[in-house]
Amino acid sequence: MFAALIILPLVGAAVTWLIPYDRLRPKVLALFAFVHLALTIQLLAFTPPESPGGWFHLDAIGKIVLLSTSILFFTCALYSIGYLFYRRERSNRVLCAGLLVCLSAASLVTITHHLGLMWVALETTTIFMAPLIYFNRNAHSIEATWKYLLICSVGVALALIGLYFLAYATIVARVEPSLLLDDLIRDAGKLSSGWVHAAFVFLLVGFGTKMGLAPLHTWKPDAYGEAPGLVGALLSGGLVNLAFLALVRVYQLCLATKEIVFFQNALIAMGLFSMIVAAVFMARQADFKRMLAYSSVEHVGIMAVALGLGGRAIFGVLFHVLANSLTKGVLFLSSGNIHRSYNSKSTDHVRGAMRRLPWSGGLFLAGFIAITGSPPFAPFISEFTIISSAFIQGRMLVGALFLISLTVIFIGMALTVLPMVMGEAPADSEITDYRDSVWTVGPPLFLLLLVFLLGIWIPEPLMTLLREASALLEERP
Amino acid sequence: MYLALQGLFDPALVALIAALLLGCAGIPGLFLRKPGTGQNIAATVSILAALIGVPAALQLLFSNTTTTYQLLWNLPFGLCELVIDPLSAFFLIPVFLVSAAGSVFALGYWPAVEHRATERGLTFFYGLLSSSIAVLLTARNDVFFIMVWEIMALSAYFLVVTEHEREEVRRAGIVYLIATHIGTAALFIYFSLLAAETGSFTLPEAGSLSALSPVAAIMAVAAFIGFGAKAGIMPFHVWLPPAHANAPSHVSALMSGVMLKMGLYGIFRTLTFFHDPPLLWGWILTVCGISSALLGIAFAVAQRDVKRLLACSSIENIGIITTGLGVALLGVSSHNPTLIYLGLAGALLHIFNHSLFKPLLFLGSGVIIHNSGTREMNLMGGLGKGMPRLSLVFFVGSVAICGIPPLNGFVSEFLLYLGFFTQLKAGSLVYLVFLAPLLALVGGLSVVAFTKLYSSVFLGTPRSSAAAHPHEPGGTMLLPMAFFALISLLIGVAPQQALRLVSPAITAFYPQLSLISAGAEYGAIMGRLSLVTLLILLLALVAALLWKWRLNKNLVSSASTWGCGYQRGTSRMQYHGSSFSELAVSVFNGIMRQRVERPVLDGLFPVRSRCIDTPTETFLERIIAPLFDGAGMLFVFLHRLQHGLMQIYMLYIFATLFILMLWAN
Amino acid sequence: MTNSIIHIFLALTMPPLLLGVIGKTKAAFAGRVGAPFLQPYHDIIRLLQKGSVFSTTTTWVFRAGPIVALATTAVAALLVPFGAHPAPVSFDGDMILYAYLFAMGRFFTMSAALDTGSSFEGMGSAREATYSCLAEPTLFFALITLSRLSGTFSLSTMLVNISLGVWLDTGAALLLLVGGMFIVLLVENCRIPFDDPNTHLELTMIHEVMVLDHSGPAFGIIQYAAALKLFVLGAFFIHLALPYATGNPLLDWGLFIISMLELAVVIGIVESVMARLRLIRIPQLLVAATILAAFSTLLVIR
Amino acid sequence: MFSLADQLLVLVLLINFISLGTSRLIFSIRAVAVQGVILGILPGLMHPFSWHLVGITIVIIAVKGFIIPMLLSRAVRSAEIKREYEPFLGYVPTLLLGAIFTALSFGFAGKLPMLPEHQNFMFVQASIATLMTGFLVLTTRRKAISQVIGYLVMENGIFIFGLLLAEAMPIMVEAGALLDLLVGTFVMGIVINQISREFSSLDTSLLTSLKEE
Repeated sequence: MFAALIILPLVGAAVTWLIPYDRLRPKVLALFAFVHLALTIQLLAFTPPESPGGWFHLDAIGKIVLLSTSILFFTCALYSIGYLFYRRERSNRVLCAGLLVCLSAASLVTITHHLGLMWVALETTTIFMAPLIYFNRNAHSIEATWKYLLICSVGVALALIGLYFLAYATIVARVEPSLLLDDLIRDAGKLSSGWVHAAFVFLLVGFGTKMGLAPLHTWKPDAYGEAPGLVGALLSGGLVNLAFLALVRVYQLCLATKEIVFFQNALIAMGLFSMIVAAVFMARQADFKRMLAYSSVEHVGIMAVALGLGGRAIFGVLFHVLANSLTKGVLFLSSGNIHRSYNSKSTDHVRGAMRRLPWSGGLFLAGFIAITGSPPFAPFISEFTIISSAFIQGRMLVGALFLISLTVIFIGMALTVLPMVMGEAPADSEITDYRDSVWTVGPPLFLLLLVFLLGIWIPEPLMTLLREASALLEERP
Repeated sequence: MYLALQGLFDPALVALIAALLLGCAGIPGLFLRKPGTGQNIAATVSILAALIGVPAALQLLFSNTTTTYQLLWNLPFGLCELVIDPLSAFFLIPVFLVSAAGSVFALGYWPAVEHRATERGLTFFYGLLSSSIAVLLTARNDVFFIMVWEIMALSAYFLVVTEHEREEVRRAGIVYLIATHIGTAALFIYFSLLAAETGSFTLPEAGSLSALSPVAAIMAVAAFIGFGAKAGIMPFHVWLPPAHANAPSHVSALMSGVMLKMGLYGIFRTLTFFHDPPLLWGWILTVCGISSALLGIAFAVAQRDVKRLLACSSIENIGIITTGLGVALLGVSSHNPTLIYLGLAGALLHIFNHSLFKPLLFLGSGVIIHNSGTREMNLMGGLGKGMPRLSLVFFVGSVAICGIPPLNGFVSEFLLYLGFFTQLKAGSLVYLVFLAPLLALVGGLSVVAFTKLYSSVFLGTPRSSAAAHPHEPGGTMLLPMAFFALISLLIGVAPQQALRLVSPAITAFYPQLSLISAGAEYGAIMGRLSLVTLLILLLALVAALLWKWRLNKNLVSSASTWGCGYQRGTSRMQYHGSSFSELAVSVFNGIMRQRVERPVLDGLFPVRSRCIDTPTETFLERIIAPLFDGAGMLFVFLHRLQHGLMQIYMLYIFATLFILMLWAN
Repeated sequence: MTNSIIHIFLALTMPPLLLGVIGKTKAAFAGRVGAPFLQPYHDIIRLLQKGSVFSTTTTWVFRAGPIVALATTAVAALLVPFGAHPAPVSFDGDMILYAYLFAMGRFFTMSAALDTGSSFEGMGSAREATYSCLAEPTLFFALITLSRLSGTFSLSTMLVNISLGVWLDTGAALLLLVGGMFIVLLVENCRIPFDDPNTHLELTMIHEVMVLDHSGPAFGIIQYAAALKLFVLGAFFIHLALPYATGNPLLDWGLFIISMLELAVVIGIVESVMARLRLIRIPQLLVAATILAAFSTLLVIR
Repeated sequence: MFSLADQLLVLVLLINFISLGTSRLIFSIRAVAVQGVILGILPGLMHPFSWHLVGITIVIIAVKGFIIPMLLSRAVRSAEIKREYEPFLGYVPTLLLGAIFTALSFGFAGKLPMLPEHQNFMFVQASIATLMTGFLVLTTRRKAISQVIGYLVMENGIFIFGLLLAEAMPIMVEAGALLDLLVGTFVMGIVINQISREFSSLDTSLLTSLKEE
């Protein structure tokens, strides 16, 4: 079962690599994505027991991340059918194959409980994303790729040495040396705090870089800005969650060792800092894709703060993982359409999108409203849970800073987005051959519907899933 | 029909159904191809909603019952109760009235055939706004409340930016959206703290919280900011004039007539939670209220734009209501039933009144603007001849909003005055009485403002070719206004009935109050008042008949207006709005500022030139805009941190690692 | 009952006489014989018999003006006690109605003036609007003081309550009040030094310029309403200024009439010894009046 | 045999300073190659003989010592760059910083508990110091090539630490490290070639067009 989840996309990658027709590839991609989604749902419904040796174990947290990734990937695959039709000028072989390899690695991250293996998978995603960011093959995209690659590799390297520290801690503690999460949690009490501290710091910085917490986020705006819309969606809705999952694993470990307070405070500090940075950089942003990148920085900040807060906020953050990735999908895909239609990312040129592209413009506006935490959309539920739990825990300052930066972000984003979608398109704006079609509008619309439904009604299975997951992250005195 | 319903359903259910109907009113139009059908459906549905909703609300109000329903939801925030108590019921009545009136008005005002692009969205969001307001009044779960609240705010935003191809409209929309979002952020804090206090996400029972803890103080501040921003209490009013001025008129009517009141409802609701509120709260409300009233009407006097004037007067009326609420709160703190009764009665009745005459005026302004093709008062004039009926109803509205007998505005202000005066005897809050002259000043200024509005629109001769050929609006546009005018008059001549309307809401707000005595006492006074009012009307009638008789006896001729010897008077020589208010503005200079561009006249025969005076948005232009610009500059400066140079990014990572290491050990 | 009848009778008949007295006094100061006391009656009756000219610009608003002015003033007349006798109509809070009745009349007269589209009348109503909204607070401060002194909320009681005894207790406050109210009296009835009904330069008028276009019966009604207004406010004023009463009803009526006439004479004297103020000065004087009244209020409630 | 390993570690540290100090790219590439070879030998010194060990050693020496350096020097030749001109930080300050960080790393390692058999060797010190050296190169050098070199030095540092776990850990982690190194460098090699084709230079200060204005 687990093997299928990993192998299937790899097979898909091979197939798409071999297919010679550019028109056919996206359809194959979508097909495999669909099968993967089906497989995922199957796995969620009937979860197999953990594999012997405990390397593969799909727990509730992993399920949530897997589900969100799979849904998002499927939608992006569908979208690619419509999108790549407008990008016939270049071959999409690398794109499609790379996407599927990433999917495989991502699935691996979600189902493994072996930190080393998880690390390998993360590194694989990092590397295979690079050519996708370089899809446009121009000076800007190469620069973005270069920065993304180097910064993320350094980050992942730091994470690796963090893992080594952890391993060495086990050796020093004379317990069975292992990087299996369950063993580590079991022996956590015995580990020497010096190594554990060092490990946590390196892991936080390492995975934080991958996740894009400020000030480790510097690759994000460039990569998101230059990558095609659907790659951006996968970066901000998929990879971010994987890195977050890694952090969550570390968090579980911290819960077992008694070093949790430091880790929580560090998370809260970095999270708030990320939100503030996002607020600062979103104001007067001249490029709407970069703006979305900073919005992603904001949301990883939210996740970090929530994780640090613990308590009810855990439920919020786990729901936010899902809500954020779906909403980001809506935003990136619709912004991709707008980019196609105006052939510009500059907010000075893009005006009156609602008139020119009623669907994409509307979706972009709706996505903005959703991502800024307005009901009746899913992010509101998660964000309000987090805020309220901050106040209920009596951490007024955290709550206040959180809210203030949310408000500033809203203002900055509104001042950028509303002029884009409202009004009339400027007379001199370029007219391209892009038109809204079922294939380009359907996927983001589907995501928006999901976001809306989750905003007013959380299905019972998902609810239980979230409950189990947050139970895993409870602090036990 | 009402009796039938009574037999069939529980009125609370009926009210909820009506609210849902409003929400669905606009949906069919989204899918129907033929323009106009959707609009008709929407109008019919909302009339139906009003027909079943208003009697239901009235019954709930008078039977003084509280009904609870359970909304089936599984969001992780506890139970979601929908409760209708007399207070909610009281606020519900205007919702149904105004939304129905507005959607009927829209048939003539925003016909689908002329506005194919915008009509669907407009109708849909109009229904959504009305419905969300109605549901909001029943929400008793923090999160559900915020959700409905935000839906209300957002649909209002989409209504405001209906004509978003105009720069001005977009700007107004953004200002509104930002203001309301800041308010919502404050509400996040408020409701989170509330949840922290009560331990659940259900709104607390009346009087269950102590007002003395520091947390309560924070809550109060947050609630005041959050709800005040919606109500448009100074200094949170900046969004109000541009938003109301740029929205389609029936939307302005709904916003000003009903949506603003939701902010007040929030404050009412919040106050019910606390027992023994400190005097300070009452004073803060009172002072903010009266200053909003004064400044609001002062701005109104200075305006040149019909709808901005009306919007500013909304600030004034909200201020008056807030004053009443503050007075009542002072009464609560000082255990003074008379004060509570009079303050609340005044406030609630004024809420009701304002939701009658303000929509009337806004709808009227819509017709006016439609006819004269501008919002600029100084270019209008003489419309009264072309449309006498509209002129009549608009006149009624203007008189009512000035708080002049024999109309309803006077009744509510009368109660407030009584409240102030009673303190002369009671003594503990003697200085409250100084509000009376201030309120009188507000009244005087509003007379200036509305004589200006009415006269420069309807009286005299047209000041521009645009306004030259008015034609009477159709029945669908006139009827709603006539309806409002009628009710205003009825309340004016039968105030004791109006008092019966608000009494249950008062008990709901302050159950301890022994209404029987107070209610009876002031009911009697209202009786006398109504007699005198009737007497006025009677005398006027007599005088009119007498005069008519004289006129029939003597010969009547007509000539052009006496120009004091100058024969060639043109319409441009008339006093227009700005010249009418110029004296008042100059007297109250400082409160209301005008940017005046005076021409330099030189020589014996100066060349033709013009003098332009524009009222300024003091708060927005002098405080808020600079603030935002400053923040923007700072942020843009900070953008340099994203320098583009890889090595520096590496340094960031490095530094983070280092700092965390130091922190860890 | 009889008192009420006398009250109404006086209200109906006496007002023009005051105008006559004022005119006579001014004439005496100017060393002229002057028009007979009953001249105003003749004027009004003659006007009522004249035909009328309506400007083609005007609508029903123009016609409504005089009627409402009359009606409101008449009702106000029913609310004010004459001399020691309580008013026929009185209830708690009627003083507020009293104040707002004038506002109502003003609203209609101003609209009527603006209905003609004449720049002069517009000018007049602009001034009327501004000054009256400055005069409003003064009246309310007066009402507060009176209500505080009497402990009641009804004009009759609070005015009748003022007596020499009260003067002895709170003389200072009442003195300030008299000052303020006298200014209000002059402003509201557009007398010199604030306004000059008999001037011939429309530019300097306030109230008279508003009624330029009214003719015949309408103008008669306006004249009568103006006189009635003077009478009503005067009746209010003499309660403060000349609060003497004997127990005997008839004697009290006599006293009332006499003191009204005294008031008319005083106004006449003021008009003849003072010149009209510059329009710029008027708001300042009004604010001064407000301050006087406010001080008196402070004196009584502290 | 551990003592010999220790002396080799000293050599590694020296190479760190060389890579910090030199301006000639080819030379620093060679230095890193040598470092790689040494790292390749180290496991052999620490553990008893086994074929698996031999395999590991060969692979490491091949990759770190020959393949990657060849790639890099080809890139250098194709871009015709000889030296690292005007780095962001001069050589002397960099060397000083390097010294400071080495000292710090010794302090850091001193605070951490070790296994007795590792007690008096300086694996941890060397690894942290190398890591920091890599960081220094990454932050102070202008050429893309030097940045890759910095990354490689970092990897070496991590590898040194890995040696401590060699027998305890499943082979997977080292394999992972190697794979990551390999693929990472390959991809970076490709990207670098792209860069030099796009900009006909490897000066990263040309790669600063993406930033906030």
